[in-house]
Amino acid sequence: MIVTTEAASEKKPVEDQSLESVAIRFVGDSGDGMQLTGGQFTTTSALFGNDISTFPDFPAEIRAPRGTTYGVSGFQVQFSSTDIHTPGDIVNAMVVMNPAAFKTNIADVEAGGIVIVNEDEFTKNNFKKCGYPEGYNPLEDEQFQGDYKIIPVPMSRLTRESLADSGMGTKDIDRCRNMFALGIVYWLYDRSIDPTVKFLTDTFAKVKNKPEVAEINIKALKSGYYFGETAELFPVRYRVAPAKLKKGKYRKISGSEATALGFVTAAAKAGKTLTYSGYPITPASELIHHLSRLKHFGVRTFQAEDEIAAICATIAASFAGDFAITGTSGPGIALKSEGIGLAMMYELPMVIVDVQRAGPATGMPTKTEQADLLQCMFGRTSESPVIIVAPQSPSDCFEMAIEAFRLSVRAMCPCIYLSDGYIANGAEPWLLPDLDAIEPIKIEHPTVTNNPDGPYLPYQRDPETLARPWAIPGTPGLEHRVGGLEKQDVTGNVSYDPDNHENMIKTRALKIQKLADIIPPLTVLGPEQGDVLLLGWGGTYGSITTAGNRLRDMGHSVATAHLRYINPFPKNLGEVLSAYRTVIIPEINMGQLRLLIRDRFMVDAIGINYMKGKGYMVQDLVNETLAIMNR
Amino acid sequence: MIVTTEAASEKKPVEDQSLESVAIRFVGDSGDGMQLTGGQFTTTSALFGNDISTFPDFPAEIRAPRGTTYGVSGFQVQFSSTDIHTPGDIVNAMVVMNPAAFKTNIADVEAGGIVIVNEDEFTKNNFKKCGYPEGYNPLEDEQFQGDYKIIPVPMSRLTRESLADSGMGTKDIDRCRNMFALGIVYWLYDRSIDPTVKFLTDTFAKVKNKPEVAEINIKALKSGYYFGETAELFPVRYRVAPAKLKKGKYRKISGSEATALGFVTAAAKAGKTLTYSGYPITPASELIHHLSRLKHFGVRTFQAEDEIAAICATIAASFAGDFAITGTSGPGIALKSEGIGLAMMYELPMVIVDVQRAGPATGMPTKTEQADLLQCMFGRTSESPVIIVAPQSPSDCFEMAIEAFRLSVRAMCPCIYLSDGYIANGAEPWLLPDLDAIEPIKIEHPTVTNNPDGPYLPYQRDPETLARPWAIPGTPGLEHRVGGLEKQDVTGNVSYDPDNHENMIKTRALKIQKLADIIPPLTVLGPEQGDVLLLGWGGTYGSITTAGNRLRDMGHSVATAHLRYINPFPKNLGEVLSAYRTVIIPEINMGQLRLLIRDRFMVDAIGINYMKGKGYMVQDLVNETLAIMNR
Amino acid sequence: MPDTALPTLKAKDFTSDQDVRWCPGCGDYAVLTAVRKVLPNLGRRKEDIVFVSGIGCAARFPYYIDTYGMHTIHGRAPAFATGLKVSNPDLDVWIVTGDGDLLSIGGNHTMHIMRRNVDINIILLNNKIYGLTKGQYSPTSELGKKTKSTPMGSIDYPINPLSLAVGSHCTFIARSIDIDVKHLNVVMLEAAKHRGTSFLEVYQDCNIFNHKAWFYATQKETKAETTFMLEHGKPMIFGADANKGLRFKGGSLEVVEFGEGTGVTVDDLAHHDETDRNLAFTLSQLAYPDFPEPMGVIYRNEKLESYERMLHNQIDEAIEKKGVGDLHALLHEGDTWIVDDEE
Amino acid sequence: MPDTALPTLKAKDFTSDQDVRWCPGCGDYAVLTAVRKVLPNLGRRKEDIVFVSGIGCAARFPYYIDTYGMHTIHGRAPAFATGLKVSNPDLDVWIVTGDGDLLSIGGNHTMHIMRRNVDINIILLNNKIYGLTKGQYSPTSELGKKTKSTPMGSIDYPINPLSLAVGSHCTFIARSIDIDVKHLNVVMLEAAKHRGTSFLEVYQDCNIFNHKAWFYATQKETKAETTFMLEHGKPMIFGADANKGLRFKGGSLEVVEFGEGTGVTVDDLAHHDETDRNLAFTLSQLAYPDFPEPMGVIYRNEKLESYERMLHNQIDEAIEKKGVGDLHALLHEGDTWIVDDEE
Ligand SMILES: Cc1ncc(C[n+]2csc(CCOP(=O)(O)OP(=O)(O)O)c2C)c(N)n1
Ligand SMILES: Cc1ncc(C[n+]2csc(CCOP(=O)(O)OP(=O)(O)O)c2C)c(N)n1
Ligand code: SF4
Ligand code: SF4
Ligand SMILES: [Mg+2]
Ligand SMILES: [Mg+2]
Repeated sequence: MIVTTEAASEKKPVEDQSLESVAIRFVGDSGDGMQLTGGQFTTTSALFGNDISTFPDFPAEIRAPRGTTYGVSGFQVQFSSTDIHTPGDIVNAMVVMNPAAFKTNIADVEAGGIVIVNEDEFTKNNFKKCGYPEGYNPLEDEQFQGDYKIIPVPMSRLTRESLADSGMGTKDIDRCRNMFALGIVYWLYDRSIDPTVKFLTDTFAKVKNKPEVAEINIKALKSGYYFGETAELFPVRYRVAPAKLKKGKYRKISGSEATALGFVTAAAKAGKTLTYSGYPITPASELIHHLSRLKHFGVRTFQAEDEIAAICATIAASFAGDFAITGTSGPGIALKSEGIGLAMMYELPMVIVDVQRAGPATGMPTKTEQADLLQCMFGRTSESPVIIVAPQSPSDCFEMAIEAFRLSVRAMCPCIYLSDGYIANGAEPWLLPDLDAIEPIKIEHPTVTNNPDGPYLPYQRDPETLARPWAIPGTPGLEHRVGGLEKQDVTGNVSYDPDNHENMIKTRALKIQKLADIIPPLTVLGPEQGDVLLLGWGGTYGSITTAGNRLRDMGHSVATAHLRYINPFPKNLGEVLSAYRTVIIPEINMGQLRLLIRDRFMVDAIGINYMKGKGYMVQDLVNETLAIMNR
Repeated sequence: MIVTTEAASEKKPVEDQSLESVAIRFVGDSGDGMQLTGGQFTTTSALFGNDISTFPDFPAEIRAPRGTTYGVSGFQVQFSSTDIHTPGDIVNAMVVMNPAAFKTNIADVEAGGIVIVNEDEFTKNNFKKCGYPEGYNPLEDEQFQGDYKIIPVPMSRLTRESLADSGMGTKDIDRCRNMFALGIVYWLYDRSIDPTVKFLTDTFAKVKNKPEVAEINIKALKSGYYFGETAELFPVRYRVAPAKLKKGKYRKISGSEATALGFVTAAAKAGKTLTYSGYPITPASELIHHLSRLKHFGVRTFQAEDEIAAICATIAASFAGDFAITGTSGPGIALKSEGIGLAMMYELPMVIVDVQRAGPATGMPTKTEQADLLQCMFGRTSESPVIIVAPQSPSDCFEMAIEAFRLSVRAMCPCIYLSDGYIANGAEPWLLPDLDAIEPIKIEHPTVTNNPDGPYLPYQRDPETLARPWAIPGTPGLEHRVGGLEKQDVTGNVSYDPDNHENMIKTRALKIQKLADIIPPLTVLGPEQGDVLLLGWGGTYGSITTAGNRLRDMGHSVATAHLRYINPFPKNLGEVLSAYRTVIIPEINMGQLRLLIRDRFMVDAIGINYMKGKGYMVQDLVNETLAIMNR
Repeated sequence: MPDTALPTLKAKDFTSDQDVRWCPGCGDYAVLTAVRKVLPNLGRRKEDIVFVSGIGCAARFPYYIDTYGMHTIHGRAPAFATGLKVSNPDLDVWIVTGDGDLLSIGGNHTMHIMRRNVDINIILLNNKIYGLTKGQYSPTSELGKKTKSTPMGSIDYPINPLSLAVGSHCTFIARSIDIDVKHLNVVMLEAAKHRGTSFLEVYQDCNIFNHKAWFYATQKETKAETTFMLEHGKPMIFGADANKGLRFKGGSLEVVEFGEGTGVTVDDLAHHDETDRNLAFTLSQLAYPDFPEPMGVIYRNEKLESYERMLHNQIDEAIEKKGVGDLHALLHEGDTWIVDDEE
Repeated sequence: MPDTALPTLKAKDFTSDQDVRWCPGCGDYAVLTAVRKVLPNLGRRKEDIVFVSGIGCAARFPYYIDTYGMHTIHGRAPAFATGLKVSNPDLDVWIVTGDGDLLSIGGNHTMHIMRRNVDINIILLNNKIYGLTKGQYSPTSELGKKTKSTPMGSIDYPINPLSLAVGSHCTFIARSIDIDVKHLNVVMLEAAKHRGTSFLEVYQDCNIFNHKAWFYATQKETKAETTFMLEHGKPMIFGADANKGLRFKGGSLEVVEFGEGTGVTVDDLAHHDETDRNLAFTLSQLAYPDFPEPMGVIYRNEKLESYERMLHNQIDEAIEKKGVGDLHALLHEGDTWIVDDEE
């Protein structure tokens, strides 16, 4: 069905319809401001009280030539009146700014879904740029007309017209088209435009000191909104009621932001200073961007010459007594391997953030994946275990960032914080924590020697945790040397003694296993025993949880559980696994957690493994699980 | 018992005694030339027809201050009239050049074993240097006198006396003490001194043009031999008959040499040129030392600025059409991870040698270990499988080096050649292969395009092997670009297509699995089914095989098998595993092969895991196996 | 040495079938055009040319040139280029990549390829920013640069790429500007002809994240005052009226006016000597706003043999001395013994 | 600024309990002695000093000094040192390591720490060989060096560490010799006092694998002809009879005889100016056998703020502007909304 402006002007009465949730996607050229548009829609919906979940999808190119398919940028948000965990499998409504975006995204829209199109960009020239055959106009394709509610709007023209007397140049005016589109969507879903008006005023008028830019954007936004109202393109208007979230104060937060806040909080809870060393890499760079703005929290950021320098500086900062962090993505982890191995030998605390992206090699840098788990477990010479934690959602990043430091400090061992592009870039509502309720992190730097009769003993361990003391430069009497050669336990001297070597190898592993005593047990959603356990980790939390709900709704005995602690595993993991006839492990890799589980627990776990540079569709997970159950 | 020269001069008649095999160890200061001495004894024994197996044990220090325990250098050789696989668990005879060497090595000598000591070095000053308490002389310790046949010989004095009129300086003369000691041992085991005389002449007189040095060394050697004969220190003289080895021509070979020869042979068999790029690191440097001497074989060696440059140059050399190799040890593999991942994406053939050493981090660089297996399997971002082979003994290096290239070229995928310090430095007799019997390695560089109507298709695969074609610069019409971004199958263009990504991930893994079709099945020594399978890989071959023999001799149903192909595994591995009630995997790591086996075959394999920087004692393996069997 | 057997190639013969994906207005386009124009003039066959890059916007370069190409990993292009030449010295190898790639993560390989004098050409597209990762400062960014990772301004003193190249004993060093197409072509041709490592820094505009970084040197109104053209043996003159020049003062250079009424003549000015490494260093240090910045060939040393030639010479020499290696003899070398049936 | 509250320390206070494990006769011993002697003169507390090294014989250094110490990984000492200073600018940080470590695998970090002007001291123990891995050539080995990995001689033109340091804009550059204990002490003290990166190259003899590499510069008979001592503001004179000197010729230096009968006076000679970077480059290029090699302080620039100070200044400034960060406010920043009971 193609809804034309003409058709709309027949003035059918506009109905209201309530929906539980809606997934909407904004797509256009990289220069079209789709990320900002989607972000605004998300904030507004969050402020309205919906539960939200987002998925931005950038191209690898910064700003590829306009109109090409590889220059398409997208932003999807699901907003809901119930608890949701994913940005939605299928798009209910899509805003399309040009043919390239149409071409690359249309297949994801549900049958009968709304597609609002900037028809002014659907020109011959643009069809050619994105590779449509000559003479073909997708808007005229009957197949599409049958499948979707396509609503062409001459957005470019209308925006220009509405801003004609602003006195601004065409280039600036054309940049407001996204706000015009957003206005339409706000009207369609009955949202207030106020938060965006405030945002535009704050950003352009206050921070960038360009009030005229704020003005035309606001005007375009309003024009779009009024256009929606007056043009009556839509026979219905949709309402999505606020969600019944847990009581409290909320904000929208992305994984990157939550991680930064978590680290700052961890440092505050320990009375420590943060030092972040990193080298830019997508999608981890956001972390240094956030932290470098927190200098008034004493946070030091060091943009190193490469990833190797960054891990080395991090180790040194830890030796000097800071809460030290380095962050990167897969290729950077590879470069840091040697350094991480040394950090483990030094037995110093620090956090190494890996925001996974689709590999291997350079791979698809702007896409997500979960395939660095085994690299993080084993990617170092010899036996070099480190702690590994993995946040499961954007807001969970806050807690796991704190946990990373808590564990690292307790065991005096580096901790890898294994996030991914999906979590880091995604956003959801975050129930603001009560800072006072967060346990302090206890740090004790020794100030007097543990060996009055001789040199200080840097490897004399705490009998409970097996951690060595963290004596820092500046402390008189505790001068000592650390090094990567095998060291004698207790004294820390270089040692080639065979038995000591074996003992040290075992001790370094045991320290980590002992952390299982203080990490929370794995919790299960659904039946405590039964047919199937869907076990996951990391960014697939949303889809697995939703799939579990759906399967239980269908009457199946399916539980879900999500591992946020990977090395060590929660103590009760073996027990949990043994309570189900079948264990299924969905991962965006070829079966990496599955390998660890099979080895450790001799459980014949089955994998659901997708590697498409993006998260699971809930429905695919449901179908695959059913297929396994019916084998 | 302490045998003094006086005692000997009582002229008891010298008996002859036949032994099946003897393990002898030469120990002294790094400056004492023990490696050369041991090497000479080995060559002589090999030429005599014994089976041999050696284990050199260097200190990490180049030449630590004389007389310190950390400056002790050792060389152990077992020579035998039967087929042997290890340098021996227990030392039957030891030559000791100073107190530090005595202190660090005496415990390894069998009860009643012969200990020939250079008593001139057993001075107060030297006792202090190696940390013996004041006033203590180990040669006077009754405990030791009871445990061993200690034979003090004033080697320094006798050497000086015998060379007094050589006209050479004391420093040069003192350097001949090791030859004096060797002479004694030659007499004791009834070996000819001729091979060593020839060696000394060749090395010093011919190559280094110092005939006077050759002369004094030869004289010292003879003096030692005659001293053995005339002083009659020993009531018996031992004979070890030649071994019944397979018919053919033999030479003694170390793992490093065999690897170099294997690579040169592989290149010759393929009509290719070798390019080796590496950065020095113990114990891998030997490889560049050997290969850089083979320039007349067209071999190019490039000492790069670091390991990263070396892997990158190797990839480029492969792109340019060479048989390209890089070699390193664990820390270097860590640095090469990113490059290996790229090589895998490029789908180019090359061999990456990892001569494992004891880690983690810098660890104990001169000691051996098998703990890089998982690093080699998984130490790269995302899913980046590569081929892995592992030689099992010094002479096996030759064949596996050829196999590495054969597989790499067939699948167009990098191959890691996983050796270790024990294999690389160890030596054994090598039955010289019939060069004509070695299968040629077929290489086809395309010369005409596979797509006459458009650009060349660098990723159009061979349907059988899934390998892509290896088109090289210089070939007109096949110009193409390789890169680390995900590529479209067939065209090789950059692609962000989700399905293509998954397909490429799977194809790259499948290519490797398909090699299982052409690799030999795993062979088993011992019963084809039964109680226990001892499964190993790499440098533990000798001890596991010997332990298996011993256990079967004791009447147990124990088989052994050794994996030389690790990715992919031999096709029949699952079948072999299932034929035994218990699978035991001894490894010099914490259970790395075991993890792969448990995951893949759901076999509850049990590990015997030592991490002492050295190989297994056969007897320990036997005992541990029995303990597991009796559980 | 144009080879008459060579087909006559045109810029479009070096144009691959891939769409160019840089941002509109990016300075990389101009350099791409220049390279495509220079390549046909080298007397080389297409199939003997390899373009190598690391990672970054600039590093996409190889995809757009229809020769052999390697888009490698971040910072390592020089190591790949070295491998290519070790393996096949007859290839014509080009590195085209960005300031972050070549000088931040890749600085060591850059320094080593230069000091080894591997016979390749490096084109540095210096936009003083990290383009591909969306706008962090780079090692050539000026002190105080405000970027996403340095909201209060960067605190790293920038690298001077030319000084570093001189310090690394690079044997050909030059500089040009993206939009000065003619100069770029000329200098690039000189770089290409050099036997040994050539290094060409190109001031390149990143239209998105560092627009106008080079405006002082590229704008008609200012460039005569802020830059000057080097010519071997010629005096160093600049200024809109060509009345200013550089004169030696000890080992350094100073700005002077010359000509009528100044008491300074052209002959008093420093004359460029491409073969003088000390002068090259001094020139590399001249920086806006205190000095005009030199453009063109700063240093050239044609006397040193390239790394790969020496490597292959050793192989030839070894073969000459020992004969072509005999594999059977090699295997049977040293002490051998025979085990025969009876035993 | 000697702090009167400081205990008076002696060389032996800086001697750790570890046995020194270098080969007998190794040049590293002399440098160790010098360092132990210099440290008590810096007015620093033992516990505020950190020695950092990479891997190699030289890199064992930290074990032998009784301060805090880090024996790290091959080539990365400068990155560790930077991390220490970022974290705690009050530490006195020393890097002591070898030519392979600092210039082969570690060249990039070396260059970056120098250009950032991190306030640390680098002592390069240059023995022109890889000691610990048993004698392969290093990046400072002379062309044609025969070693285990280069049986026909090396084919890499060596790096000139001083030129590279100048090209990297290091702010203090000096050179000395292991066995010239007095000179070594003096120069080391100057290096230690410098605020910013100081780089001291020490000619060090590897007794085992490259013995006598520096004989020309260390032997009584030759050293007056092959080396000369730099002094700020003083003419450059050398020779057993102190009758030779260096004179400017364009931007370069030439050897001349001076004094009676030569027509050249002391005043004609080039005078050393530590603050002239161009001169520093020219000096760094002087090499045996064509020139005597300069010893002492080649370059010194005390005007630039160090990296870590600027970093901490920004933090102070941020706090001044925004007040000490309030965590609660940070968390509650931006748009928030409240979900209350009823819903
Ligand atoms: C190992 C690694 N680290 C970091 C990155 C991320 N990265 C890609 S390009 C780049 C820098 C780009 O800057 P530059 O080299 O100046 O090129 P430009 O984009 O400005 O042309 C970085 C940091 C990467 N791809 N790989
Ligand atoms: C990653 C890595 N690569 C290689 C090595 C081996 N290695 C140790 S020290 C060294 C070079 C030593 O030379 P130099 O730095 O000159 O120090 P020296 O021993 O001469 O004092 C090398 C290559 C290593 N330890 N780690
Ligand atoms: S981001 Fe800058 S450098 Fe990169 S393509 Fe765009 S304009 Fe060019
Ligand atoms: S090998 Fe050379 S540098 Fe190393 S300790 Fe021995 S003499 Fe010194
Ligand atoms: Mg750049
Ligand atoms: Mg050295």
